[in-house]
Amino acid sequence: MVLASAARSTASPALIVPDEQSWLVWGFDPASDGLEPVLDWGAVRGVLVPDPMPAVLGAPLAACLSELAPTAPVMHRPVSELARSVAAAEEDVGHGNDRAHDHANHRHGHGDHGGGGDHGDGGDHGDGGDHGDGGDHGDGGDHEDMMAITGEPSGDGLVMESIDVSLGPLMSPMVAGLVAEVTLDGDVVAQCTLRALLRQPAVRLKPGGPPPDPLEPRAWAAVLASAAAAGEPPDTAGVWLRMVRVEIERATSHLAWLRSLARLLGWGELVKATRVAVAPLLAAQASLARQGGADRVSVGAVAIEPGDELAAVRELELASEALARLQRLCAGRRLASRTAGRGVVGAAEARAAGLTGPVARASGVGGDARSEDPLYRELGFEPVSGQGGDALARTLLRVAESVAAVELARGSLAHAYSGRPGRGDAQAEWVTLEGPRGPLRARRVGDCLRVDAPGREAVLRVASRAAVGLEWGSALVVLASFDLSGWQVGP
Amino acid sequence: MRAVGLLFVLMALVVGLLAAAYAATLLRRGVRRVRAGERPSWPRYHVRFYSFALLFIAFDMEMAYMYPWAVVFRAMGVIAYGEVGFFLTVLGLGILYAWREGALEWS
Amino acid sequence: MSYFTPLAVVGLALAAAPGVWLLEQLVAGQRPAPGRALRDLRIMLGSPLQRPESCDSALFHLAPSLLVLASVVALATVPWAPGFRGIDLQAGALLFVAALAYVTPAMVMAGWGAGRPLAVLGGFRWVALMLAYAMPLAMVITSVAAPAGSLRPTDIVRVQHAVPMAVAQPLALALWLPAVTAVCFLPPFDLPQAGGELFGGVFAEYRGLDLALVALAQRVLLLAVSGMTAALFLAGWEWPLLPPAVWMGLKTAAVAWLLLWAGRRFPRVAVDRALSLAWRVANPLSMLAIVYAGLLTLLFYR
Amino acid sequence: MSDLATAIVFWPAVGLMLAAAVFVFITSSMARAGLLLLASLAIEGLVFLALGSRFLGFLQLLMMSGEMVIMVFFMVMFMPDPGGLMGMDMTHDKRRSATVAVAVTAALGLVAVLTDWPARVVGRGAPDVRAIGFEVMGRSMISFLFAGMTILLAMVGGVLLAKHGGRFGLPAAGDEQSGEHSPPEERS
Repeated sequence: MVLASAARSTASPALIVPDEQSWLVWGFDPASDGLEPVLDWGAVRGVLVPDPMPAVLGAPLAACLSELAPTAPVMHRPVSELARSVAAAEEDVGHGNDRAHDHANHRHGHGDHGGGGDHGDGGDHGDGGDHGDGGDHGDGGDHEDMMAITGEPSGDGLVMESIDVSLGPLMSPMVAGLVAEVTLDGDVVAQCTLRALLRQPAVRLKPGGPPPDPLEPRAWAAVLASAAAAGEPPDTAGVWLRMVRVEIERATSHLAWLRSLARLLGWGELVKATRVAVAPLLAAQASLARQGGADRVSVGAVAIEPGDELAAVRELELASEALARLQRLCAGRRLASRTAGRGVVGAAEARAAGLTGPVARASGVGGDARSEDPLYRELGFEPVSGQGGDALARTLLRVAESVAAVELARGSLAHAYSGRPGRGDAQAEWVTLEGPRGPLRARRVGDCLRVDAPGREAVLRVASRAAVGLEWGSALVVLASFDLSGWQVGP
Repeated sequence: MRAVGLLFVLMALVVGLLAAAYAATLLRRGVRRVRAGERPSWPRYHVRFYSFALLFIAFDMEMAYMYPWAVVFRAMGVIAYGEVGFFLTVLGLGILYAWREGALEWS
Repeated sequence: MSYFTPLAVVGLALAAAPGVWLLEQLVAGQRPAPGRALRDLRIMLGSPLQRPESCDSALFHLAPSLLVLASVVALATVPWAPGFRGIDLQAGALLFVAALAYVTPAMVMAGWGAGRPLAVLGGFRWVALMLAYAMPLAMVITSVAAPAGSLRPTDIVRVQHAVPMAVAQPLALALWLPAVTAVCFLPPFDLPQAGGELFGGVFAEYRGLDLALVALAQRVLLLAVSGMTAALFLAGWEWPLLPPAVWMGLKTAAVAWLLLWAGRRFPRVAVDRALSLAWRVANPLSMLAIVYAGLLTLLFYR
Repeated sequence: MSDLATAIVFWPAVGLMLAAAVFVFITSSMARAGLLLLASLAIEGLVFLALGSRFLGFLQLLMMSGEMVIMVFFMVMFMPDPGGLMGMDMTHDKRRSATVAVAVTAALGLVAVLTDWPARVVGRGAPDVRAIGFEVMGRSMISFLFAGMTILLAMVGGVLLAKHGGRFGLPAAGDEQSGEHSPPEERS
């Protein structure tokens, strides 16, 4: 007898609260007058969203809302009413303090709109003009990417009943857009199914607008946009600056991932260390982008004030020091105690499955798109390669790549201001870029950017296989170690 | 002073009986279903560390002898030391045996 | 035992909440904001108790009370000063261990009572952790009691007049500290609630007064184990110059700070690894500690 | 403790102990049954304390908590429907078990009534731990050592039961190390 999906969160409706790196959905429960994280999206009876919707919510919310549209009414509420609860929930998330009594008691006096579904129309969601790619995906059930790996039966002949747990799609450490359905035999994962809810988005290029794909809070998409613009006539400083931007984004993405891993591990010191390392990177990014809007770098005629340049150099130096400390912290036995030997993906398996990016490099296979780039060669780029293919190898590889990325950013920043000529890939149909999760290929179609990520389905398959047979906590660590993203692995 | 002591005993008793009555009411309430069609997650649960649990019970027994030993050891000296040395050796053999048989693994 | 002491112990237990909260904030490097904490507490106490999910309400609602009871009894066995000793019994250290042993049924009750997958998981995980920490805890108590020739905590304090037990038996202290951190379900042993893994775990369903009791019990537990560590290993009130109670308070605060600080420096232990480490390393070492304590007693404490 | 205080604690505690024990058989939930048994045995520890036997009382409290929790998870592991959702009856073979229960109660009651109990009252602060220690380490040394051997036997037995095949594993089908025992069609 299988107690299927036995207990569900009664989150009804849900309130969407953006976390720094992924999105947590805090369920709103009228009975307790408090918020709790929603574990099971299928149980959500309605969605309470701020009105107007913050730009950062963007695509994942829109996609999930369209998933839910038949069952869950969407209620729009003025931001002023929600502000208190959002602030409190964010504060608690920001503390990284996951102790039970801090975690489970988000309580706010707004019970008056718990039951009322007066705006209960599922149709008008995700309609902000600046993130209008919500309509591109989520149009039915046909885009679900489902893979099921069945585990071995438990060896000692006991007939057991399994426990079904469903995680996602908007919950750390699963990045937005993924649902993990896990069947537990005792506390060991017997079966794991990963589904991506999101369709691969077409990034709309809009000069002067906010970052085109809010699914990636770190605006990796903005980098892609600038990469796509590489088809434009090259500029001496511009190509070097693009490289600075790309490498800072890479380091930031890896560190944001590391921070979510640290939270999963309940390791306060590592959370703090990643925060310390990310801060100067963001500052450097901001000082470089000051000319071209909040979150983008303008390629082409970049005019940077001398002060900004100095600030960026200084911040990158700080980041480099912080990363060296972080690397020492990760190299110790403490991280290894949770990650070494878990979720091993051998070289042969990685090659057979067609993995790409850091996940493949941690298994000792797969290249790096950067090594073919003459600019990177000029900087003496060497792809970082790992061995072992376990969760530890993947973590250390990302840390090493962050270190290397900051060094590359410093080198290319120096080139940019020394006036060293750079050469852009003129007029290539596809722009290939090594993203934080593997190569990304972008092509301009009209004013849209079509993005293609080779190997994206393989990660889901390999990750769900690797989690099987592990104890629950280790399984989550292994799943997290693949740095899954609904955006990249989507169908 | 004895009256105050009795008072405390009585107070503790009243609190204890009230707690017991509360527990009894809760117990009578029985097991509830969460909602129509949904059930609590109470499966037969595969506990993987049961070999440790069996060893633990044996060690727990052993500790019952160790507490009195700790109290009288200073007075009794070498003889008690020898006895507890024997006792700990026996337990150590038990651990070694369990280790060799693979009972100290998470199955 | 003075008839004043039961009231004093209850007062101390209530004082543990703000005291430990303050330490937590300091260790986390945050500026303490009492206003926010008070607001949280008010809302916590004001919100309704019952949630529709608590499937077995008997187990579910009795678990926080059992936790509080266990922690307060453990606190009562700590010898604070020559005049203020709570329950000072001949087998006081044994009562301390016995009280701490009731954290385990409370966790199982909370997890099973909630009837949610991750809560049930959290409850059984705690049993695994208990199997890891219980033996070192009990064995260290005996190896500390042997030189004193008594299980009475005040006797153990007195025997450290010349040399604190932390100096005489460093191995016992090294085994003791992780074990008592685990009893308090503090990081890195916060397996039953495990923020990033179980999303609240056994306590995820608690609301209102129940939640407040759990929060209180955890802090009282920390105070109790810190006080007992100060008494058993750091000579309690036995140092010169300052008044005894001040020494004891300072040492207790230092131990509590150490436990909280160390908890931030480690990732949460993996339960399988903790269990086999405990039985392959910690338990044999605990037995070694007893042998060493016996030798020490024969040579220096007779 | 004074006789009055002892009596005030003793009788209600005994009542609670028996009530909890009865509840063990009324409930249909395995977890509840195990934890109620723990409650009953823990209250028995309080009874020991009320009678002035502190060491025994604390020991009862300490050991029962761990062991009953272990029993709970064994029950949850082996019994169908451990949550009691089907309303299973915990009592079996009612007539015979009732007969046995009545007979045992009568016998024990007779023993309690007919025994010539010593008149010595264990008073406040009686050195019970020391006394037990001297007894165990001195006169009853042989039984102490025998207990050590018994515990070793218990450990060996427990390990044998837990790991049926020992470190070599059972030659069962589906075991990869013992492929020669499995039918050929499973090997492919």
